[in-house]
Amino acid sequence: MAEKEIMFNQAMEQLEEIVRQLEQGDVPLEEALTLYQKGMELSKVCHDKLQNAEKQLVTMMQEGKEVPVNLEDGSAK
Amino acid sequence: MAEKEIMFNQAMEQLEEIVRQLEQGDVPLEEALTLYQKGMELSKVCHDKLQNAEKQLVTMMQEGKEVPVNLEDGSAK
Amino acid sequence: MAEKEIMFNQAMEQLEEIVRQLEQGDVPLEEALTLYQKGMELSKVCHDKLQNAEKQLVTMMQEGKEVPVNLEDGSAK
Amino acid sequence: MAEKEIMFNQAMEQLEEIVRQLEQGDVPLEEALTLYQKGMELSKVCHDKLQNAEKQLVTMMQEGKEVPVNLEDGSAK
Amino acid sequence: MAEKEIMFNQAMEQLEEIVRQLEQGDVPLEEALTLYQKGMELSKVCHDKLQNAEKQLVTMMQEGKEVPVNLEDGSAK
Amino acid sequence: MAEKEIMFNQAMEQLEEIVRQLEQGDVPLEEALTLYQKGMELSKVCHDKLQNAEKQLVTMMQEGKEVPVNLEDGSAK
Amino acid sequence: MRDVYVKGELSNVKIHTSGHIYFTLKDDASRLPAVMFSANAKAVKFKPESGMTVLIRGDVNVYEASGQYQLYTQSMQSDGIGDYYLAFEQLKEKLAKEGLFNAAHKKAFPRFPKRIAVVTAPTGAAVRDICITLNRRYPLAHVVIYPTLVQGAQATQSIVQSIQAANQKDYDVLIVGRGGGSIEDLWSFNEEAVARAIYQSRIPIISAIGHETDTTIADFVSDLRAPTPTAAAELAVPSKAELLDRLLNYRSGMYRTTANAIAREKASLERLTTSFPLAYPDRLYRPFIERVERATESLRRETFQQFNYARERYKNLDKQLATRTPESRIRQSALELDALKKRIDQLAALAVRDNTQQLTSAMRTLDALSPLKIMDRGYSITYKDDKVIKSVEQVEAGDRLSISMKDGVLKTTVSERILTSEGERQDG
Repeated sequence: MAEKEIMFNQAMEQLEEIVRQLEQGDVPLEEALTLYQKGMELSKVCHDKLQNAEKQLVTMMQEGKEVPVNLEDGSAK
Repeated sequence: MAEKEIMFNQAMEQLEEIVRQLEQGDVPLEEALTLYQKGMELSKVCHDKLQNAEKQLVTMMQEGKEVPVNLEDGSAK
Repeated sequence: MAEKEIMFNQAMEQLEEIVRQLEQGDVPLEEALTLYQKGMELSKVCHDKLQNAEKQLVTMMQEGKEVPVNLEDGSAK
Repeated sequence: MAEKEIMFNQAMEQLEEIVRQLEQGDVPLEEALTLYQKGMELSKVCHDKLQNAEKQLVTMMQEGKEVPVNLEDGSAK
Repeated sequence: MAEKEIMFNQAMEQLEEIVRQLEQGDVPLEEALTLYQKGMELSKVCHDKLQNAEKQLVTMMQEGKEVPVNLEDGSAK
Repeated sequence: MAEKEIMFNQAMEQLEEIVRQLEQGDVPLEEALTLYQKGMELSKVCHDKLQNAEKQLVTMMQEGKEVPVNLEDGSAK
Repeated sequence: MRDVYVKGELSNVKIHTSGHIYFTLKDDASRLPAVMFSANAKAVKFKPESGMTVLIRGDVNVYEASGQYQLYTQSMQSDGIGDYYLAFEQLKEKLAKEGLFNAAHKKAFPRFPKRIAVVTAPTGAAVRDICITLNRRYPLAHVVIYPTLVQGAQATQSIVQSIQAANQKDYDVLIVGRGGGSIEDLWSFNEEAVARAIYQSRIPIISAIGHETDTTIADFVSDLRAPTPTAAAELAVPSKAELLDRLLNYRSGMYRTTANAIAREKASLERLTTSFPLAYPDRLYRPFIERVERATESLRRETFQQFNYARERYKNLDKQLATRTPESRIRQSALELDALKKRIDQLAALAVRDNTQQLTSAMRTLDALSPLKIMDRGYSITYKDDKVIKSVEQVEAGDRLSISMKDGVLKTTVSERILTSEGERQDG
């Protein structure tokens, strides 16, 4: 639940930090596992947020189009 | 309702500010979506205002008072 | 029980320290045996921890893969 | 009983000292006999300790091998 | 009784001394006899000591040989 | 009795002194007779002592020879 | 002389505060002092300056105070350049010096004006062009026309009043306009009063006076100059069509930037999820497997090495011990003992033998020297009381004597003692 409230950017930054730490390679095994799990969770959170954002964007665009149709047609063509 | 009361120029300026912010690209995802939504709303407001204002209000200042003028007529006077 | 609480890296480093002591070569026979026993125990601890890690990772990877598939498909195509 | 508590290396050192003394040759006959007897006893002590160590090693090695086999297979494949 | 406590080497030396004295040749007859008797006694002492030593040795070797055989077999194979 | 206590060598020396005196030849007959008689006595003394000594020696030798035989056998085999 | 026309060059021009102008009119040969009273001076379009060649109409009279002739000037015209041009240039120079034309003073125009004031004649092409254009381009603005005289003697004041009146109200833009005409028709817009009114306006002003070729002082002072009234309207407001177009662009732009942002983030996420640690998590533990295996292998090897070393060392020692058995020593000692024993036997026997030889030799010599051997030849020995009798004087008749002979003893008694001379001699 709490994860849902994290901002996408924060989640991305945390994910990047985790990847960076894991890439450095001197992380103890247990911590590496914990980081990996956290990373996978963050990855999912980010993914969901992006998918949501995409849906939202498309919805908003289509709502926006309903009225200006004539205008858009007129000017776009 | 509130949107109806906003002035065209304010709406345009807010819209342009939103466009500028979005183009700068460093807007967090969630805020970008919010801005997009706000932008679409403002865009609709502006569009409606432009499209709905069919005729110009023209008056003539006569003895400190504004007197309506039928332009064709007024110019004919 | 106490062994379970040792960190993998600690166990591995202790194991390597034992090997280093044996490699120095002038270890009394009884101590060599004690070191060997301790070393074998550490080796087992390390091995178990690694196997656990592998299981955990496999589980996490499978959990993680279930969702991202759509994203990967969506963005890759 | 007391001999059992002597360390292998100590026994070896004592045995070496006895051999050295016997080599020097100026030991009175009776002392030579005593030394030789002591030597035989130490030799037996060392021998027993070695045999014990060997048994222990073999046992520990077999116990140790039971588990790691899986890991080796797992990681090698 | 006192003779039993003499060391083999001492006895041998005394015996040699007696021979040396006798070889010098100017020993009075009675003294020569006394020396001879003393020599014979020393000879017996030495002889007994040697025999004892041999017995001891044989015993020790038989005791000593019983065990080490296994080790050598074990390690040689 | 007193003669028995004389040493063989003393007796021999006295005997030889008597012989020497007699050899000088200017001994009065009466003294020569006495010396001669003394010489004869001493001769007997010496002879007896020698015979005794020889007996003793043979006895001792035989006693001495009885034992060492075994050792030589034992060690030679 | 009355009502004369004189042409000459102005010099020593002094303009009195009262407005009277004093000067000298001269030509190559003569000089004539002159005065122009303020009432007449007002009508002069330009400012008289020394060096100007002018045409003067006036009267010549004697000035009583000096007794000299003086020219009393009725009117003055510049010779060569027109009066208007001169006046225009002179005002332009003056205002420029004051900084009225400076770009820094130009006011900014709002992009979307709500209220627009138009200062112009209420009738005619100019107002119609402006209103039609504004309506066509931007119907959102409210246009208020300030009817103004733009020509004739009252024009200057009317223009100044309209500008000032508009400044009392809340307008975003002020258009000051007039259609085309002669320089005299447009002259009000070259008046200093109009220029200053424009300059003082807090509302930004677009000027559109006459045709494109006409340039007035008002145009210089205004914040924006339009070539025509229609152009002024176009400059004052944005175009509705353009705005609608722009809105459309904004919408697609916003969508594009947002979609791009999402795509970018997606790519970032993709990059992260396909990064080595996340895509190949087995690398998190695999290197350790090898390390542990290596250490375990070393552990076995080293332990067995240690054990083997100990065993080898033991075997060596055990072998050495075996070679150090006292057995040989015992055997050697036995041999030595045996030798000693044999030797002592020999020596003992030798001692007995030596002594025996010595004794035998002594006995043989003794035997050879035995005094008893003399009696073998017939001698005997006479004893008296065990004493050997060597002289007859030792014996008395009747003494008992023993005579020892080779083969026995004779016991006798002395019967007689006979002394011989030899015996006597021997005695003595």
